[in-house]
Amino acid sequence: MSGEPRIGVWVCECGGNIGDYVDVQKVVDALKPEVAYVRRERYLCSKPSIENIKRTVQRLGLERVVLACCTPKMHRETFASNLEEVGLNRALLEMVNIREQCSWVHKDDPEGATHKALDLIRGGIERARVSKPLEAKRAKSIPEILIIGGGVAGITASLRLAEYGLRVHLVEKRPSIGGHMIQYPKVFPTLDCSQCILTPKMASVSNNPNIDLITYAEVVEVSGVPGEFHAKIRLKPRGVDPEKCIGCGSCSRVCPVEVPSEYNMGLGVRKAAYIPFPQAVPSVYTIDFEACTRCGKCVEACPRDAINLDDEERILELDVGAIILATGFELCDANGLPRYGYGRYPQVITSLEMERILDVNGPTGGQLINPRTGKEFRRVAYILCAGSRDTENGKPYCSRICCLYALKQAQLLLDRGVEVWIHYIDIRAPGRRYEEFYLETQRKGALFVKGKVVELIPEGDRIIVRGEDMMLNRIVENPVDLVVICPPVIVTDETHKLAEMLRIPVDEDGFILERHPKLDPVATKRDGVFACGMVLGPKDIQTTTAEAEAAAMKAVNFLSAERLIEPNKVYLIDPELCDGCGECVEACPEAAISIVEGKAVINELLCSGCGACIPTCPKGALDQQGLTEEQLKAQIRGILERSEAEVKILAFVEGEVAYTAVDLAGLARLEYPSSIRIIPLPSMSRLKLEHILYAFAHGADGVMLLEAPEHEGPYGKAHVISEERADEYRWELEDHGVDSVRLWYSRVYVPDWRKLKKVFTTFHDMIADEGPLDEEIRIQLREELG
Amino acid sequence: MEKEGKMVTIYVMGKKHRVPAGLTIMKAMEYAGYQLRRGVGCRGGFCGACATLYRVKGSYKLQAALACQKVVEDGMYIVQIPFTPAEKKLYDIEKIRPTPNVFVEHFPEITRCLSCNTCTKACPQDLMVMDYVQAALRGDIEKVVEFSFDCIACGLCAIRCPAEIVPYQVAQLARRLYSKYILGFSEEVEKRVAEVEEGKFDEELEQLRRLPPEELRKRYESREIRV
Amino acid sequence: MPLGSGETLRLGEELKPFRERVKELSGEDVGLCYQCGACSSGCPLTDEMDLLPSTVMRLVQLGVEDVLNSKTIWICSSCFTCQVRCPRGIDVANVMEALRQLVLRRRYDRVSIDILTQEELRELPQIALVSCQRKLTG
Amino acid sequence: MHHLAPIRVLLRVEEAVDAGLVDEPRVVTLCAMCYNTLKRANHLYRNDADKRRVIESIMEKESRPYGGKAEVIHLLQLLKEVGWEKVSERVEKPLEGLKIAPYYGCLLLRPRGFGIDDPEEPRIMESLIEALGGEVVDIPFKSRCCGAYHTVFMKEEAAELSYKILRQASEMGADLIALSCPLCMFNMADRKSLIERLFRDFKGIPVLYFTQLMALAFGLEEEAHLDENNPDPRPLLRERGLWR
Amino acid sequence: MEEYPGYPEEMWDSLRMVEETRDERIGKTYPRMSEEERERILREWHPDYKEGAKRPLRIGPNKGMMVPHEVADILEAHPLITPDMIDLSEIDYDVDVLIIGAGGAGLSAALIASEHIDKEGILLVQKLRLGDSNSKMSQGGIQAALGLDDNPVLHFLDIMGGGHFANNPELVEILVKEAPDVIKWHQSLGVLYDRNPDGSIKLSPGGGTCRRRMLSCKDYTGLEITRVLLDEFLNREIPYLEFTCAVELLTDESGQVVGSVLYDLDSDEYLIARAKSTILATGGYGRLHIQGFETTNHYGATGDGIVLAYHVGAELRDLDATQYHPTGAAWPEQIVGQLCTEKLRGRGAQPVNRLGELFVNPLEPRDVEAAAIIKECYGRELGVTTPTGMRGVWLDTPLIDIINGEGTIEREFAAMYRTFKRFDIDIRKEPILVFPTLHYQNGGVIINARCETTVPGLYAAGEVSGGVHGKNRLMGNSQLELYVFGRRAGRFAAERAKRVNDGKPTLKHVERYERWLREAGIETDRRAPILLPEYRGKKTLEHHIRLL
Repeated sequence: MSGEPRIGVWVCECGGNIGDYVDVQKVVDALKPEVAYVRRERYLCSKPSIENIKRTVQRLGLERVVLACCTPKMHRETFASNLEEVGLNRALLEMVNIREQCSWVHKDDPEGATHKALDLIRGGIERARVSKPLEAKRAKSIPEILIIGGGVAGITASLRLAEYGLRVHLVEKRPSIGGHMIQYPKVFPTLDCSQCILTPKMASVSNNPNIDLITYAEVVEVSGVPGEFHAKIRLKPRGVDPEKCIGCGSCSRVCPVEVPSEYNMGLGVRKAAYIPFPQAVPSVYTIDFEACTRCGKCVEACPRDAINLDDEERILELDVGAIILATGFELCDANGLPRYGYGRYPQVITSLEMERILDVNGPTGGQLINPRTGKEFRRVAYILCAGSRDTENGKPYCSRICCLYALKQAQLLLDRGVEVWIHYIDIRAPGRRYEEFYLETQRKGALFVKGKVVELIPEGDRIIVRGEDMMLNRIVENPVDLVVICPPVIVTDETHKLAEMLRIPVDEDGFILERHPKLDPVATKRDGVFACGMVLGPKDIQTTTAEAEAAAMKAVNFLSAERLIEPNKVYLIDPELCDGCGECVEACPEAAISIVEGKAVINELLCSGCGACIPTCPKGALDQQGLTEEQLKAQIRGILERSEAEVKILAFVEGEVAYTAVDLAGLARLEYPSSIRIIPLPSMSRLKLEHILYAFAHGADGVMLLEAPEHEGPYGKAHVISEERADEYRWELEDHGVDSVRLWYSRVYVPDWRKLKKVFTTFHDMIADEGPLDEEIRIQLREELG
Repeated sequence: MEKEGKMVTIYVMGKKHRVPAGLTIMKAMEYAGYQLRRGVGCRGGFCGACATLYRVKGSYKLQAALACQKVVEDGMYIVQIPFTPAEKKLYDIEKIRPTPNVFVEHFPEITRCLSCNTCTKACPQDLMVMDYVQAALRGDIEKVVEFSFDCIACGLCAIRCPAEIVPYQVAQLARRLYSKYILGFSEEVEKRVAEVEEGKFDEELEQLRRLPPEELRKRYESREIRV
Repeated sequence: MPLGSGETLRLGEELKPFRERVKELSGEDVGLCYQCGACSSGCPLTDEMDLLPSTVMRLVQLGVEDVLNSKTIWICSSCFTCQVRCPRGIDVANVMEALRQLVLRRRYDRVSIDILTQEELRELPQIALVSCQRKLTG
Repeated sequence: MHHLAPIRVLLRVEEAVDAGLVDEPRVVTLCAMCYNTLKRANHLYRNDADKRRVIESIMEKESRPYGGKAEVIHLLQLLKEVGWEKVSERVEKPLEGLKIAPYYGCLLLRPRGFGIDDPEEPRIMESLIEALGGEVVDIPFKSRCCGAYHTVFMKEEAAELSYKILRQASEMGADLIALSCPLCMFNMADRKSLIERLFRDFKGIPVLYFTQLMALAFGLEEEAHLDENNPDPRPLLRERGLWR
Repeated sequence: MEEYPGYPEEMWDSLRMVEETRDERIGKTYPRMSEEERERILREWHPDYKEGAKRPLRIGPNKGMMVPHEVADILEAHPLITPDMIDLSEIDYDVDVLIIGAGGAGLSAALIASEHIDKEGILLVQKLRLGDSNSKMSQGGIQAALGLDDNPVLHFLDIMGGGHFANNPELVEILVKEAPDVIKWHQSLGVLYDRNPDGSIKLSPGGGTCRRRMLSCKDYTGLEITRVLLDEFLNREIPYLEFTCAVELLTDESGQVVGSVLYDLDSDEYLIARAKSTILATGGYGRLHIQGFETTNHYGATGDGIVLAYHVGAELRDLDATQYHPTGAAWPEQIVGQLCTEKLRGRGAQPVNRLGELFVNPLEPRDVEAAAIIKECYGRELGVTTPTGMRGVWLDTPLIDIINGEGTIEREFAAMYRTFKRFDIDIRKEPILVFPTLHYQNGGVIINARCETTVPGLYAAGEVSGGVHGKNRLMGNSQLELYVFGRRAGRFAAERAKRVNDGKPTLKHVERYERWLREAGIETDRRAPILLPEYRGKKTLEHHIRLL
């Protein structure tokens, strides 16, 4: 393009929505000398108007279009696609919000609203003048999926995806899949045999040709980008060739080393050469090299010559398009709850240990004996919330499954004549047929005491459970043979390591954070990475499997479509300018920048367009497509330079959350001073000090930065960085002779829109009190900025 | 004497008076026409009778001082206060001993000490009153004696104490116990008393008494001075 | 209203100031209490109390000022077992202290040290007397 | 108001640093209540600006305001810092065969965040006993309240609390109880006759300060002042060959 | 920063000279005067010897005795009450022993009396607050011959010599012999005497003594002793009345004293106290401001005792001899007259003139020392004049710390240090300006060894009595006298009370006194005892030294 581009401007009256408060004719008249074409429209979004725009663009050969109307959130897409039809690149369209952010909020100040509308449109025009066309790219994903975790969630997701014909890599850290579910004798509320329902699924996994089952292995590294992940998996030395092993058990029989059995929660033993449980999948033995003495007896005993005591770990590398995290849970270490004396008093066990005691294949062969004392128990007390719903000593959340599994275990015990006391705070049974299950447990004779137990006092073989009966308001002391504590459900440390590797955030309790708990469940904050089951929070088996199905379907969806890569990326203006200092690498919340051969290289796929890196470059070598330095400055200048407003406040507003809040304020017709002029930005971290100084140099009396709350905005960490920068900028402003009160920083959340009136009014009043910035300072700033 | 007519305004029990600058509160009150009955004593800072509370202009604080020592300030508001707690815990010094709990035993209210230090601030002798009350609480009799020796029992500490402790009485007990039981009698005193009782000096004294004045004067002048 | 009676308690607005006052004095948000009874469970002195600590907490939560007539607040020895064990992070002992203060600030002494005999004063350690005075007198 | 005395003590600690008497503003306490009072007041002073202002205004006559720098530790913490091996090295007469129940009481461990060790599962006194060659008897009531100041106006109730602790220790086979608080000591030892009167089945069990045990193990028999304990632990110790 | 913030600028030059000469003076002493020299200087410069300052009494048993005008004025005044004002039929208090005055002598008397008779038979009355007295103000010490090289005989000699041999030797003998026992008694009550590190009692030198014989309780000796006695007095629950003055004694038909008319200062009521024995322990007359001198004395020291005694016909002695303490404060204005203890000189502080020169040995007897200072100021004109016209010489206190080590002043002269510090004078670094101040009534009511006055039923002890000190008292002997004779008065008064029957109280002696006044032709509107000194209004500001 050569020379000044031809610009067409349309100003909408929106019926009276804009026209009643903004003197549109006056605006149009003022702009006439400045652009190639300007016109007022009654309803710009109406079909005839759009057609008119298209025709005019063609007729006059307009190279830029500026539309001043409602919020771009409303119709931008419509206008852009229509204009593309007549050959105008969507990047050359500027939208100016003169309804939500102008006419609707300055009803009592038509003159101010008119000035403001004009200023905003001029900003749009100036920005459009320097816009360049941009093209979005499209990418395709690898049609393979990595599923981490072989419990009921991982199994379910694997089977669903395999059914879809996608290649699944299921990685399990233990020798067998099955997870916790395989440890339960029965499941609530149906009292189904857990092993009976899960074992066939496990077998299906091992038989499915689309499923690559990788047990006794850990994911150690994940790199790449959504659609093209690269994972490294460490295969632990198993000592047994799975191809050769027929699961005969000869090795185990001769193995002289016994260690506590994980499957039995340490209550029973297994050999160093072992299979965790008989129906394990794969049905392959494993040598536990940590326990193995390398006596070689197993090698001799193996009929298939499958054992190799010199086996070493291997790394397996995989390329996948998506990842599902299904690593499940564990119970909080009961040793961390010393008040219950777990580990100190043998009469205290955990609920998972009780599951094993209740299993006919468990450590006591199903006999009701406390394996730690060898004594039979006839009177059992459950302590619910033994660390859950406890902000101080345990976990603040409800572990959700304890009530029901305690009721289940109680029923199983009651059926066998054991007296069961359940000390609880609240029985929470809000699932289908759960309340009925509670009723059934009461029918069977369980005794319930409402009141949190925090004191256990051993007395001979028994142990006294001391607590308040909240119904009686009396202290009760309950001597029992066995206390079963129900500790909180937590996410494993391995999961946290994986989350870090996958760069997905966890919440304050360590659970994986969903992209949106209501509207985008099982998706993580990162594209292509999904999660299901307990890693997202405590839940029962049926919810877990439902989530597994959902995660599978989302993964399918993700892999099937071509992905649009937004043209909003940061780029290096000139490689010569970059000296590879790495400041931008540090700042990038997405790790999208790396230094290659002394130069910054920006991965377009990873770059989110938050712009946080741009201010960090000491050479000013970075810029952003669609929001170039030139565009930003042009817009600032356009808004301010010829403004006739008495007080001129430029508000940079984060473009998603905060901008929506500002629009909502308009929708609610909140009144605030017309001095406020808004420029949306991806995040405030995009701003350089230079931009703020530029605003002051060109007429601003105050500058506001409105940002989404730390974790609510679209760009995550970028919204955190910005606050620190704003603080620094405030100090630096003083160095330039601008009082730091002239810079305001707030975080605004969508529901906060009401507070905007106060925020805007307060700042306006402050700046009005301060008076206009000294003209000498402006001149000086202009000189400094060149 | 009046210093070039420099006068200040004071308020005595609410009544305004102009008095020469530089006077002590006591003298200022007399100058203003009061004949003091209560609240006056040695006029030299020893007896503690003239404990006075006052405020000065511009301060919300209640200050304490001895009227015979404190110089008036312009705008000073002066109130004379009732004499200090007359009630005293009684004990028989012969029957009690300096045990660690002796103070708590006789003055159990010291266990209420809040360490607010108001007593110390009130003390015109600048004693560490709160510290000695705390020491008494601990049974550290030596510290009580050390910190309280210069007490003139004016009672300002007791008047100001929010815990209703009478610190100076605690201190008095401490000093008596310390002297009587911890330091004990001095050998030389015992010895000299015995000598007197034996009549060791009687003869010589009688002789002196009978000497004619000139002889006595000679003896006096010729006595060896060894100091 | 006698505490623990069956009489109907009307939960009117007038109850709120008391709850706020306790919060202000203790710095503890009693509203967080979900009545689990953990405080009572670990309390070594419940046998002497007329109301269990959890009941005291409940009454404060509702704003029932009669809780000040309870013996419990004086029985609490500030051993802080409840504080360590409260799943909601409420320092129950602190609340008890605030309740005592509310009573003591009205020129009321729970105990009078004058009733102790000389012999008792002689044998009791200062630490006992001091803490007793701190807790039980205004 | 109640924080003034401890804050003054802590100020003295800073003054000692100013005066070059000590290098670090640290203060070691022996008494559990002192430890607790100082530690909590310190925390409050550092974290509650309002309170701090009030305290500062009341303490205006002090040489300077308290800077909040002092650290409060208990002797047991100091011993831990020194190292249990070092403590062991000093032992001349290991307390072999002596079954000792450590008793912490309240204020060494609570409130949460102020204790010298985990409030629910303390180990520090156990470590000391082991370092001195003794055998630890872990009693569930090791941090239960002894009755504290209720010994003044509710002495029988306080005696009952102490009795329960003593009885548990003795039933669990302890030879003696080690503790660190003078008030606990009073309630458990000096109230012996009252406990005996109230509970006929009561069999006395010696109660010693942990420092007395240290003195004993370090061979400082005189410094142990065991003649002042009630019941007298010496016959038992003599029986175990730990007393002349 | 001012050089000497506590002193006016015109004194700075002189202060500098004192500072400059200080080093040279260390270790030097001005020679002691011979007896002749002493007599000469006393005659020339001591106020007692000043012509025209005294006049002979015109009435009573001591008619013709020379006394200062101020004393004569109160003795030649009308009694405060007339018999018709008082209803003697209502006896408010009927006791065995009535003690008037609660200073050291009164308290001692009460304590000892309570050991001889039932305490309910005792009544102690006190004009002001219980315990407030000159006794409390004594800083320097109390004498007792305790040193190895000392003995009561030497103590006796010193007293006689100091008193110019005018003392009653019988009383002096009792004084020196009972001194050690008084100390023992004090210690048994818990008086904290200063000790040496080895535990022995610390003895300091004093003016006119040949040995170290001064016991002290820092510089709060009187305070410490009095407060212990008071504490003990209260512990024994002996009946007492505060803010109650004796305005007149009562006599019976035979002229014996049988109690006193009391006056309640709070309610302005008269009360009648009948007693078998009455002890006067009312202290001295410093507040009469003899010759216009400032005084170290307590507010209540208005010479009431001698007036009461003279009214009933008791004989007085030595009232011509007034003791001027050589070193009363001459600056700052607020504390002019206040005592600067002799112990300062005992510990090394030198009196020096304006030029920083020594002019007198610091340990001369008090009257000699005082005369020398007066001479230096008004004779040699080498004193320092204050802005209000007072003159004084420097007492170079910083020497104390130099000689005895830093901290001595703060430790041993806490009261002094504190007093001057209040007025920005640091006595550790700066000298203080001193001038003699009226300190002690040397004479008084004549007593015998049993403290009996010449009127039966009336006892006297302490400063109100005369005879022990002759014409001049040595430091530390007034304290001693209080306890020695206070105890005796208590004992003998109690013993007498056991013997005698109640007499019928009358005020006949008042009528007699009025007759004497009439007969002597004395016309006056003065009334005595005066009870409280008159300082109201401008009198507050009077500081005339009617010396020259």
